[in-house]
Amino acid sequence: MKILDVDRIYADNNATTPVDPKVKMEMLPYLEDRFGNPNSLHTTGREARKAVEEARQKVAEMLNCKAKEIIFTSSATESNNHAIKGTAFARKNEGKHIITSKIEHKCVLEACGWLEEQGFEITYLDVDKEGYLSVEDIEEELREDTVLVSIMMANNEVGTIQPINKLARIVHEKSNAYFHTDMAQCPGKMDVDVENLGVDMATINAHKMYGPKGIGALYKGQDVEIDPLLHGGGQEEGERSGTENVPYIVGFGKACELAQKNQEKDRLEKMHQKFVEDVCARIEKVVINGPLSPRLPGNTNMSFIGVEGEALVLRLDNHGIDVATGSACSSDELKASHVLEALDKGPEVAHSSLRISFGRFNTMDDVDAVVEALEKEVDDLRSITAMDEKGKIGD
Amino acid sequence: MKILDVDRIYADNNATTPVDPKVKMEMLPYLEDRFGNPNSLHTTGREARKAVEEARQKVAEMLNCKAKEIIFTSSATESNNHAIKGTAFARKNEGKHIITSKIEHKCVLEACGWLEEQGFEITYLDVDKEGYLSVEDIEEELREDTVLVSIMMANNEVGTIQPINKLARIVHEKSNAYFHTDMAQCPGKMDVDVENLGVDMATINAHKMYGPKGIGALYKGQDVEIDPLLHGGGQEEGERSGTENVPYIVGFGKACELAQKNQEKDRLEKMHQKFVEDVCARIEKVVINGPLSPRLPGNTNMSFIGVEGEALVLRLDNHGIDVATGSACSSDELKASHVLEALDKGPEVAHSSLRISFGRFNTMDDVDAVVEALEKEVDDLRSITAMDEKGKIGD
Amino acid sequence: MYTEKVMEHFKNPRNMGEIEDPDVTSKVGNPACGDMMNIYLRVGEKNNEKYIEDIKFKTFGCASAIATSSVTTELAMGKTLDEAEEIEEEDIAEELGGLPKIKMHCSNLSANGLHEAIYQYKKKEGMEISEDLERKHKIAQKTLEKTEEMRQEHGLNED
Amino acid sequence: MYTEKVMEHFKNPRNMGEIEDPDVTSKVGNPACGDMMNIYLRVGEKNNEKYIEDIKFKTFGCASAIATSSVTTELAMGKTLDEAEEIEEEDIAEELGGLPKIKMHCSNLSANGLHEAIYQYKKKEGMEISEDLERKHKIAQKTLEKTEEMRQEHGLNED
Ligand SMILES: Cc1ncc(COP(=O)(O)O)c(C=O)c1O
Ligand SMILES: Cc1ncc(COP(=O)(O)O)c(C=O)c1O
Repeated sequence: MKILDVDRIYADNNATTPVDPKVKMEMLPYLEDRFGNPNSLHTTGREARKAVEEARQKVAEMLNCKAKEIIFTSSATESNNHAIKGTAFARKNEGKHIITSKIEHKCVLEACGWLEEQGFEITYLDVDKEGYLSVEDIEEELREDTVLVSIMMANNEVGTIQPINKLARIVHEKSNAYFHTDMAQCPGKMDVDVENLGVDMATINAHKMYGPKGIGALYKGQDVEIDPLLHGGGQEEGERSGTENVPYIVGFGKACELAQKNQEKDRLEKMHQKFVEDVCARIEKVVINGPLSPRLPGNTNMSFIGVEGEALVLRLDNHGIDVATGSACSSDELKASHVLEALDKGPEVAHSSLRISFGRFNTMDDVDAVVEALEKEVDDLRSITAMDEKGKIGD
Repeated sequence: MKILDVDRIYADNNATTPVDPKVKMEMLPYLEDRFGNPNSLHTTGREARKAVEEARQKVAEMLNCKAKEIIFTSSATESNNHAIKGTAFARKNEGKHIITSKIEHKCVLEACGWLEEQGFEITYLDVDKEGYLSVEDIEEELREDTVLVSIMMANNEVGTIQPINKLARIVHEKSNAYFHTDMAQCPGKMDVDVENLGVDMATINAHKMYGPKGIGALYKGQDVEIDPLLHGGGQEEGERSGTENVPYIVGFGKACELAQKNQEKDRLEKMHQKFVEDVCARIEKVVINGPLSPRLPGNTNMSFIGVEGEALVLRLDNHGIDVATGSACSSDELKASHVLEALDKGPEVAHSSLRISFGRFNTMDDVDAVVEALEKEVDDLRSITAMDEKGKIGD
Repeated sequence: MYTEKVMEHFKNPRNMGEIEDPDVTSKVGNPACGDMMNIYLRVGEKNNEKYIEDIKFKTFGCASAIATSSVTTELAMGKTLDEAEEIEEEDIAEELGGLPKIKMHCSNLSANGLHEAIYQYKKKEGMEISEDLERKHKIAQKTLEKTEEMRQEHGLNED
Repeated sequence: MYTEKVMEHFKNPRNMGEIEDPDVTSKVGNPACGDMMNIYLRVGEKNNEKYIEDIKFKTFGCASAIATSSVTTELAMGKTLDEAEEIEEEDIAEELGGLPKIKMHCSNLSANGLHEAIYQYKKKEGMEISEDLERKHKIAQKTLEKTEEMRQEHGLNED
């Protein structure tokens, strides 16, 4: 992390990433004298337009699509809502059935939940204990009136990677449904070539790839027609209205350029491997959540039986280490994460889970430091836990 | 404009404003080491959360409401879509009728248009030649099943100010409808105290008030219940999901603080007055669009008969002056602006209109320079126009 | 959004203004679309053929309308009437290095104006009028009718 | 989100661990909610009244659960059983300077654990049990039953 002026170890890159200083530098002029509205006719506006279109080109290059197939949005949440609700409303006369999975990000699940209230029908596919869904299940659930299948590429909690290319092909062979994939976690770590993947729509955002928080994009193939989510002045070819966030769009473009150059898969996978090996060598009763490999590069999710996730996060915080709990203990309901629940490993595992996600600015030294701190705190919390190694209470 | 490093005269502040350097300075740390996700438990995340909540407090202070009544969005477009569609879907069992006006921003009109496709019924109120709507019209159109009235506070093209307080009172007296107002153009120039105004919801955004482009807010009274537009992880108390745009939220907070301190009404009104006087003294056949006074401080909209708006914008551009045309000549349809059309002054006036909007960084010297350049270019374009002073063609 | 050539013609339009005592004047366009144009022609004769000795324009319109008017007169200048009749929308746009899609109607308008002037001249002189030119004349008339309607609906000087 | 006092108790929990040979042990909570707690009591007698001579806890739970466990034992230590019976959720939250709303159930759980331990002791010793304590015992039992259900549904060691 020495590239940034912080003395903490940040190992929560799946939640958000630092902004790469190169990205920040690119953005700054647009927060200063290049402040124009790209929709203005005058020079100040035309400069901004140029910057937006150049950035669009860079995003398109990363995804291997046409520039006009990129719609800038405010987040992956918006991109997912747009793809899902936009399809639902545009195709409601063809059918009202949508297929997704139980381990999608909340923004997919909640958008679908809202559509259910509006009279749409959603199938939520099960996954196995490692988070994989079954190709046969999708085939079985496809119907005449299925208008959309939305399946994420790599899960943000447990790192499971779905065979998107294969799924998209089957969906297209057997139905008229659009295929959308949420690949917010993937750029810079996996193949995000939408032509290779064969998808109709794909979601990404900047703040998982060393860009700023508050800008996302939806890839939408040129023949795909969906309703806008934000109606208005007609920006983004009428697909998404609202004055363009020029500085962030420029930053997003730069982030895509950097992600293309620095494929970090190998480095991140090595960190993950060392981390898992060291933890398992030094700490007992550890359960790995999600597949061992391949998985989302840099992502690790493990349960330290008997140690509640939030407690462990806060203990590590005292060591200056930032990681995440897999359990949504701080959300409104006191439930374990819906993803870990879908993996069906029991609440003891779910509530003991910790997500460690390394990124561009982590080093092998960080891995060592996290293992060190983990060993100490897991030991300590286990000495006061009311749960034995079998997940039973007390004594 | 010398506070910014540009040698142009920017007089298009109703399209977007420069970012105040003080706002930028406040944002920078959050693009650097304070990059945390406010939803994270760890220190890096908690720092970000604190920044977001402090900014929310500042926005609330400007609007004189509770912090929890502020929902951060990505733009005024999103705030308006959220208020309108959110009300429509939340109250669809109570009624499906919405009232708005013909001179609202496109994002209000297009959101309403989409709702019409979904089976809602919209009344678009007429305005008079100065852009005022009639209180009696609203009263007449209110129905049992009216669930929302959305009327903008100050028009962004012709500057007309509606008596929001009075309208809201009548709507509340005579119906159960929510009252929403788009006041994107108003902070720092007009009273935006939502308690005084008596509205249920209000839209603002940062980039019309010297903050960044890509962040907005919706004030929503605590008893007002509407559906979310962006479903997901439950941020903003579940009202608007998506990882918070921390840097921009911080900047928006600062911009609100500055707007409260620097009420610029008087200064901007003086500029407008001098500008209109000088133009009318030096150039013939000028039509003022919108009321003379009071109007949105800093906004001027005038038609130079016989001179098409876009041509004049581009000629002024050569003088290093940024202004806007009132006509939407660059939009997909080759129509005059819907606002000028609603004022019903004829296409010749509509297509000849120019919007000049002064702001925080303009000086009286800028006013002089714009008048000077205008005189020259209006003369020149009139010498080749095919329209005579009566708006007739040729000879 | 505009090519350099468009901006150049917009800044320094060629052949602008009126011809005193022209042989013929055409009027096309309508204010609802925001574009109106007059074309003034002086016709000469060379080798037994009528040709455009002088051409000028006046335009109310956007940058693109002014630039297309300018380049249209440039293209037409010196051509025989029959040659000038064949100058089409695409030729004008091409000459300018292209136009934004929504501005293509501007080059159409100036082609219209030119054809209408030629039509008026041929009619006045009792020359033969091709079917194609007749069709073009009808289009030009249509744009004008709309103008009259508009004027009646609103009336400019009310305000 | 947490007060300093919560964080302090979380970092340095008081009275944690087990009492060797306790007079009584209570178990409350269920893993579905992510919180489980054991309370260990040693009961003494002073001025003819039973009082809490020693109290320890073990907790599986979030920072808030650990902090409330810690402060509950601190509040109970040295009190007579009847006094300790009256320690309620609100007292615990107050002692910690407040808890986030969604974490209030954690202080409820540790009050539960304390009351259940007192119930068990009183029952074992044949002491009189108030209606209120009986009610609290029922609640504590409920949380445990859920745990058993959960375990049967899943089974931890499959994976
Ligand atoms: C897979 C996935 N989809 C969607 C999102 C939502 O991103 P945002 O909160 O930026 O809208 C995230 C990040 O939280 C994610 O990991
Ligand atoms: C009155 C009004 N409402 C809404 C908007 C939309 O703002 P944005 O494009 O930032 O969403 C604008 C600005 O264009 C406006 O002036």
